[in-house]
Amino acid sequence: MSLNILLFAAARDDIGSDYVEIDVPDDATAGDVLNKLSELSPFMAELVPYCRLAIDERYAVASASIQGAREVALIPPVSGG
Amino acid sequence: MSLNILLFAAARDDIGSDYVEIDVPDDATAGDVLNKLSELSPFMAELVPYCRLAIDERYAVASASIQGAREVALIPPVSGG
Amino acid sequence: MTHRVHVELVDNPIVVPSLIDDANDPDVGAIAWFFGVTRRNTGDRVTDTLFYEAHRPMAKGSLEDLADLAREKFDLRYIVIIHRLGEVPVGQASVLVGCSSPHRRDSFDALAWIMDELKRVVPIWKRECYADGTTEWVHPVES
Amino acid sequence: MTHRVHVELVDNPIVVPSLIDDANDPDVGAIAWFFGVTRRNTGDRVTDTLFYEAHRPMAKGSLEDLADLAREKFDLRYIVIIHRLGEVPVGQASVLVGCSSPHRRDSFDALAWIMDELKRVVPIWKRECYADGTTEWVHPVES
Repeated sequence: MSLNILLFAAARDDIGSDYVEIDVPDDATAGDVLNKLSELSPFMAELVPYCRLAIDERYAVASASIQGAREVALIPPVSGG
Repeated sequence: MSLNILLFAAARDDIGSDYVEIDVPDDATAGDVLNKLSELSPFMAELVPYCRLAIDERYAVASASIQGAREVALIPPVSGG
Repeated sequence: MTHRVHVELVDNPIVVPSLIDDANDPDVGAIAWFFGVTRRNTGDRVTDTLFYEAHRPMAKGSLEDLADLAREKFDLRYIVIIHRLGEVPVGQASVLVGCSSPHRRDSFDALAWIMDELKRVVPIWKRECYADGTTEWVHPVES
Repeated sequence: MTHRVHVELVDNPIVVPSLIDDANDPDVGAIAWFFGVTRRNTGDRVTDTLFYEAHRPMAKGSLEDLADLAREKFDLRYIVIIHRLGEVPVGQASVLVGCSSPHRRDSFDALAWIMDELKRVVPIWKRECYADGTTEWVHPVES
């Protein structure tokens, strides 16, 4: 299946877009998605291991299924405040 | 020597005046002054053991001399804030 | 007994909610506020301005969750969390957190806890714009 | 690098110094404020109003000493301590403490420390005026 992943901050700047479309198996997990995202560029290979995936605006564990997700977002290390 | 002691809060209300005049020896210490004050009334006998004496706007230890003091004040337990 | 929560993401300078009146509650004995402000110097680097970006709906929900958790952990009556997004120049506030409580310790502890958690979990990012013209996203990595 | 201290005893409602501007300093990353407010309920007693009295010159000096000590203990840029005297009705502030610092932890810790010390050493006393018409000086005795 094809999946749009929302991108933010340094990840968005590296990819050059607010989102990226990736292909994953129907039974893919959050961990599978992160692996796929880390293959997009040398920069992403460095950044993604420190990122979390958010499914429908909630942080997801690596084993979480992405089936039925309305929104998937890559959340780099945060720096608000 | 005769000494005016400034009074505050419950001590002032008990004595009915902003200050009280007591007689102490010329070489009296802060501790001697506190003892003298505790003899002024049954209420003062209860309150004074919890009070500190301030000499010239600084808390004084019991052994401090009151000679040369410009101002002596009885400081009941404080409750600002 | 009122429990009020005010959580907001804003794109302009933070307007401080009225300090006493909004938190007014006869059981309140303590009100504490924290302002996080853009600082010029970090180590030997000089900042001109910060730029904040967020996953807005997720950040709003995450701040609301924080406020709810804070009310469970501490005896609070009123919580305000406002985070500014976009450019925040040196000397201006990027974040405001306010609490009220019967006793001061709850407000002090809640302020510190909310700020620690906000910096740990809320999907907001800052980009440093240094005086030398370079810019850099801040993605702190736990060491 | 500026270090400013503002200590005041006032007989009327506390006017909050402007929150950002007065503490403005490009090395400031954190500003924290604490308001102590007259609370209605303490245990099962209902307070109508509080009345504060002070040894005024000693209290002013004692608050200035506290501000100086706080600047030695914590990395602070700006300290405000304002205590109101006389009658302070329920819902109004009797004390305001504000700090600014490069990092938030210093302001948080300084606020808590200043309030603890203020309640321990500054010659100010409050008299409770209860809703049942009785009044009582508060002279806390360490147990």
